[in-house]
Amino acid sequence: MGELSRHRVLGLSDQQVMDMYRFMVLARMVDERMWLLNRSGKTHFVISCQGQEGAQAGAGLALQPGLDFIFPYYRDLCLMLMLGHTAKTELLSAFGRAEEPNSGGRQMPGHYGDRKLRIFTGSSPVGTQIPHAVGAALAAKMRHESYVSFVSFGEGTSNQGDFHEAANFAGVRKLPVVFFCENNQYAISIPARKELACENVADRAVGYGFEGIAVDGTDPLAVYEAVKHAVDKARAGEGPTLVEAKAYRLVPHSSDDDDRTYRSREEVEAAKQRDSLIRMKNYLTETELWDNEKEESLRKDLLAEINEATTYAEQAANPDPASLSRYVYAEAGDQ
Amino acid sequence: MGELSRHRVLGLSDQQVMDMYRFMVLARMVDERMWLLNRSGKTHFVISCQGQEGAQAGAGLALQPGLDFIFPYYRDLCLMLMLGHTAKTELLSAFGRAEEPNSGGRQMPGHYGDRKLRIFTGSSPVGTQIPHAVGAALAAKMRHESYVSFVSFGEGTSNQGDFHEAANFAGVRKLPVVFFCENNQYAISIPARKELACENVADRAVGYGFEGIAVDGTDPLAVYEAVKHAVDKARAGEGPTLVEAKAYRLVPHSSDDDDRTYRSREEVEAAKQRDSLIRMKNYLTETELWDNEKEESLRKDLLAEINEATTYAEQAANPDPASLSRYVYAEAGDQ
Amino acid sequence: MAVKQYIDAIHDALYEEMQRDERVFVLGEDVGVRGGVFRATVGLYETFGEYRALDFPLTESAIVGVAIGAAAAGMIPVAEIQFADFILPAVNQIISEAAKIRYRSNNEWSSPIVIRAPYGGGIHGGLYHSQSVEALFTHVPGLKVVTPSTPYDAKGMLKASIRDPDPVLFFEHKKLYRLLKEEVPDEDYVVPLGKATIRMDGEDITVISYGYALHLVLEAAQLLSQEGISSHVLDLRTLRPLDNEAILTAAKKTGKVLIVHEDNKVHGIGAEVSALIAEQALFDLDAPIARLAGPEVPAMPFSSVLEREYQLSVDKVAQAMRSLAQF
Amino acid sequence: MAVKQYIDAIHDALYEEMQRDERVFVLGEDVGVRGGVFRATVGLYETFGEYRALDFPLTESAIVGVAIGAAAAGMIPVAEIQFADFILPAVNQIISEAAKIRYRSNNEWSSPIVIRAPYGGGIHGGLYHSQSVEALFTHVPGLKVVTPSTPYDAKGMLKASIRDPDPVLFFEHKKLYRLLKEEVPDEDYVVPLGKATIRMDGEDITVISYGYALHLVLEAAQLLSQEGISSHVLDLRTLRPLDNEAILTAAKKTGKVLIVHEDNKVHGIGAEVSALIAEQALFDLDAPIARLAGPEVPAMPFSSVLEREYQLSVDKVAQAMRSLAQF
Ligand SMILES: Cc1ncc(C[n+]2csc(CCOP(=O)(O)OP(=O)(O)O)c2C)c(N)n1
Ligand SMILES: Cc1ncc(C[n+]2csc(CCOP(=O)(O)OP(=O)(O)O)c2C)c(N)n1
Ligand SMILES: [Mg+2]
Ligand SMILES: [Mg+2]
Repeated sequence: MGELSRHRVLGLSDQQVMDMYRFMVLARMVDERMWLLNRSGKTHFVISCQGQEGAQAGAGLALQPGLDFIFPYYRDLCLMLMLGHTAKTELLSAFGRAEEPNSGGRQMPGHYGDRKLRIFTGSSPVGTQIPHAVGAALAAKMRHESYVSFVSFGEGTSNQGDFHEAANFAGVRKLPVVFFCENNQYAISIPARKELACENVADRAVGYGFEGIAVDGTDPLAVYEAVKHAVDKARAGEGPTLVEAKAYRLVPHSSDDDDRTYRSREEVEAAKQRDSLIRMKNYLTETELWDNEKEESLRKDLLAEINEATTYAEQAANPDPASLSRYVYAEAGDQ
Repeated sequence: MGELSRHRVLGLSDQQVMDMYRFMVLARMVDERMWLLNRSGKTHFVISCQGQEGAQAGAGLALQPGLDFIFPYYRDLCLMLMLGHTAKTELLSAFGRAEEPNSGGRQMPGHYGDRKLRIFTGSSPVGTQIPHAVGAALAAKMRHESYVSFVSFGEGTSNQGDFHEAANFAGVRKLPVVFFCENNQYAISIPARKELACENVADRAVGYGFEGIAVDGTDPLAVYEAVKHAVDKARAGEGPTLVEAKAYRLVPHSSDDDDRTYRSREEVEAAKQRDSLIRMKNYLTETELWDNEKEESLRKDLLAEINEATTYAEQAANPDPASLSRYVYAEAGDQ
Repeated sequence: MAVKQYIDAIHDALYEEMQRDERVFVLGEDVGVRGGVFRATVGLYETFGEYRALDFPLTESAIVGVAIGAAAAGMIPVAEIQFADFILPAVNQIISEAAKIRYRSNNEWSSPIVIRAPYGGGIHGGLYHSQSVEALFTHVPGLKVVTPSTPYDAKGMLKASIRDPDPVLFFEHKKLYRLLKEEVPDEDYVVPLGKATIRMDGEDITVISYGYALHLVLEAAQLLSQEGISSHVLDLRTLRPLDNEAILTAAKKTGKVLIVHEDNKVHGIGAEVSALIAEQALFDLDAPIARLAGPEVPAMPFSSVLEREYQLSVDKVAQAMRSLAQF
Repeated sequence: MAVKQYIDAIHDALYEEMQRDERVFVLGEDVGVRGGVFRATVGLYETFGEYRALDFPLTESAIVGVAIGAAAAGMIPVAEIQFADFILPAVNQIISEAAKIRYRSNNEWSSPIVIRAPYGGGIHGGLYHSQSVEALFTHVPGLKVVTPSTPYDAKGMLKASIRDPDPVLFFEHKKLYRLLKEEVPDEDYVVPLGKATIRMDGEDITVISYGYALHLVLEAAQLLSQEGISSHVLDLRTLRPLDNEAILTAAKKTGKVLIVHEDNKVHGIGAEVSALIAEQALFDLDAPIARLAGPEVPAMPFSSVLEREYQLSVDKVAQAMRSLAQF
């Protein structure tokens, strides 16, 4: 069993890896539902996590929900589910309903945020969240608090000035922050080789005086190991780490994109063979934690959950138009 | 003589190394004159090259004046002199006179620019010139022209987003550009270890997929070798190089600074012992190209030149106040 | 003459200018192989090659900075910012650099670049794919800011911008891309920058607008004409430099002025137009100078309900015009 | 009460707020060991330690971005931008982020940060150490923009800014730092944001200004009073939100309005002030609304001759006031 009990070696229980897999499947199924709703004209926009579930599941398991400060990006559906969001919250968001926790319908889907879970509000201009994460890490160091800052972003975004400036400062002050680059090989239509000339995004860490780790992002356990190492290190006061999870974006950039204009179907098909969901299922099966029956029942349960969430979200109330002008500035009673 | 004929090994003639030294001394003396004028209340501002002459002399000799596009920064007095500016042009600039070639008195001293020498106009916000240099290199590649872009900046500036973004693009497209970082150990009061956590700025190059070279910036021949290598490589179509010249800023940041508030006199004194002027003079003396007599006569000649330039500049005309509104946009006849 | 959409007009202007002058090239995110996320640059990669339809990494400051450097070396770059909202990382390069290069070099160097960016809301783009950013740049000497509202103008003004020796910000309202078609000449023409144009001649009120809002104004004016109110409608087209003469003439014509724009009101474009009139045509006025603009909130929300609430509409515009007429 | 310069008032406000609330800290280039290039933060490093007087690498976007993140985690950061001219690399963090965080999170998160920056010219700073940048931010909902003109206000408004739950841009005119002294209370006080104040009561003309220009206006008003012209002078103090009521009241008082600022005119602060009056007090006016402002050039040149030509002066201001009075 040596090779097969990798998760035990990593200190993970059987239940934990099965949960991880559950979240990956849930994320995939919610994501697919969002596309269906979009294609049937019911929602305006989808941006997907498909192909990055394994990377996010590995990272999510290494974090302490509610303690650590999270600065996610728009593909982090699976990560959000692991931290406490649900099919329902994200479907509410897809419809832009008042009740959705990210923004009360103000922002596009995928623009996460939730104060009670310490998930900071995100925007669309890429990379702006990276200095925010470093700022929260600075606050942790200043007040000797035990949380870690975790920030994710795409490989294209690692070219933005904000990444560089934030990583540099984090390195100088040895702040408790984990930079998590989800390298899905594309920035919309631009392949990684036209976005950056270095071998690994992780190679950039040396320029900031801290460790960089490139890891197979389709292997959730490997990602868990790398992120756990980074989180532990940060919590121990030993500074930042840049973890790069190499994956592939299995679907178009968003519901407004047509990826046939810039990449071949063969390339996409080949990537689908390396889907982290398949890999994880195989792993669970090989470790005898899983079988077809469990798979079927899982998918049935999740489908019911998603159907219910969809119905709920579809019928949920829109924001009150009169609320448009609220919360530009603090109102009496806010702090 | 083996060790002593380093410049011959590098393909430099005796005259060339003596010229190099001459420019270093000229730069130092012009710089000192600028401080004198400022301290006597005649000019408003000085920003110095002192401590970086050797680095600039080495780089300057590796460039082709008038062919290569130059994007200097405010400490590049010695480099400017090597490319064609004179004591007179820079003293005119110190007084903000109409005739000075950089800006006709519009900009502070040290804000270089000269179209006929292909020296692009610089500004104060640090780092903005780095993408400009990459843009000129892009144009060279697009039109198969043989010039190289050369851009210089401080180590503090290498933390700006513009450095990162520009270097990244240059790496992706293998553009003919040389990034020249003059690491003088300080960004105003902030020592390098609080500006960046990497060992060498040059280490950042790996993150952009090209070569980085750290070199002793007080050794003009070593700098020449590194920059020549970079320039040749760029001209041969083999892409960018980041050369870091390690030096020390021997004087306060500018005439508005008081460096006693943040660094010890001992530290500064120790650095003065490693002054590139001393080193170069010793080298020339050891190679028997130089002696005290030559030194004296050089300094006498330069002093006369600088005195004359000072008198000229002091008496030169100011810009016409009516010219204030000119050249906001192209005027009839411009292109 | 061919009937063209706004987006086609943009595309054609790029294509023709690239044909005409080999110094012209486009750069930006996804402008090459993909032909742009709005398809404005489609086919340029195939016709002009990888460098003249240059896919650029996701770095707006470098897009503009590299354009400036390429222009310094003799090229004529047309940079695309994928959405106007994402121009903000490039503000330093635009305002500190492009705008000041001619001035600071005493006319030795210049920055003949164009920066195109789709702006405006109403396409379910949420807070960051709907913004109007023109007012961040109209204050800045050294820049030109243009916002054409028709296919004809879009093509003619983009050509004028590319041929302009100074930096031009060229803002294209996303709602206009496929909203209307009109005849656009096949032969080469330019529409000069800095000139407003009268879109409707009228007697009772003057309405000054630009971009997508202009079309709401024109529709509202049709409505009001049935109520016997005659509107004089001026399309600013260029926001810097403003066409002061045209504004003053239009204001004086009716003595009642309403300025309409999608962007929020306070310190917005309407403020300068109003101030200009208040400074130079005050005694020609028969009513306070009115402004109708977006609300004072950070940006247009995603929820359809909130988006609708944010936006101008023919109704809202007609109501403001009616009030002014009745003043 | 002690007599203080403007720069001391700034320093004292920082010191006292850091004493009062340990969440408050300053960050920026050279604000620690060096105590700031203008010495506004001198001694804070020694008193509050390396982290609460935090020397930051030369990266403005990160200074603001890190401040936002630290604020999200409960701190109250006061960021210094060394010169206002260098705020431009941080515009994306200020406008896309700080300004929109409360709104986009539906009031869950906020951005209680202050960004201090010395602005304005007349100190031989050339094109990039003299700019007025306030008009780039006053249009943006979600931000507050303040420009105190006296030591008393500087201290009270900086304290108010630090205690404000939203992002505040706090612009300090460099010429004011050591220009004048006045009595500043030792006990804690705040001057509320968003409130203008009357600096001189008068009957003939209303002059609206802020910052260093206000002092030129006050000097000119003294001059004119000897000529029998009585000036009513309003100091805006806060540029966003404007104190509409105070502006309208001041305008109506004399019916003749001149707005004066150092920054260039077109699409500047004066435009909104004028437009507001033209919209809500038009029939109280006896003269066109006048504006006196900096010239339409990219920035203030270095040469003393050009710098002088660029700048406002008591003479230029008096002349504009005189013309208005005589209208
Ligand atoms: C500053 C900015 N510029 C442009 C965009 C438009 N845009 C959205 S996502 C994207 C590509 C992002 O690529 P990457 O960082 O690799 O993330 P991925 O989408 O591949 O996960 C672009 C260009 C944006 N959101 N922000
Ligand atoms: C964007 C910007 N921020 C701040 C400044 C103010 N400033 C001028 S030089 C300088 C330090 C530069 O350090 P470095 O890059 O190491 O160059 P050095 O002066 O040491 O040669 C600073 C902070 C500036 N000019 N531009
Ligand atoms: Mg990607
Ligand atoms: Mg330095």
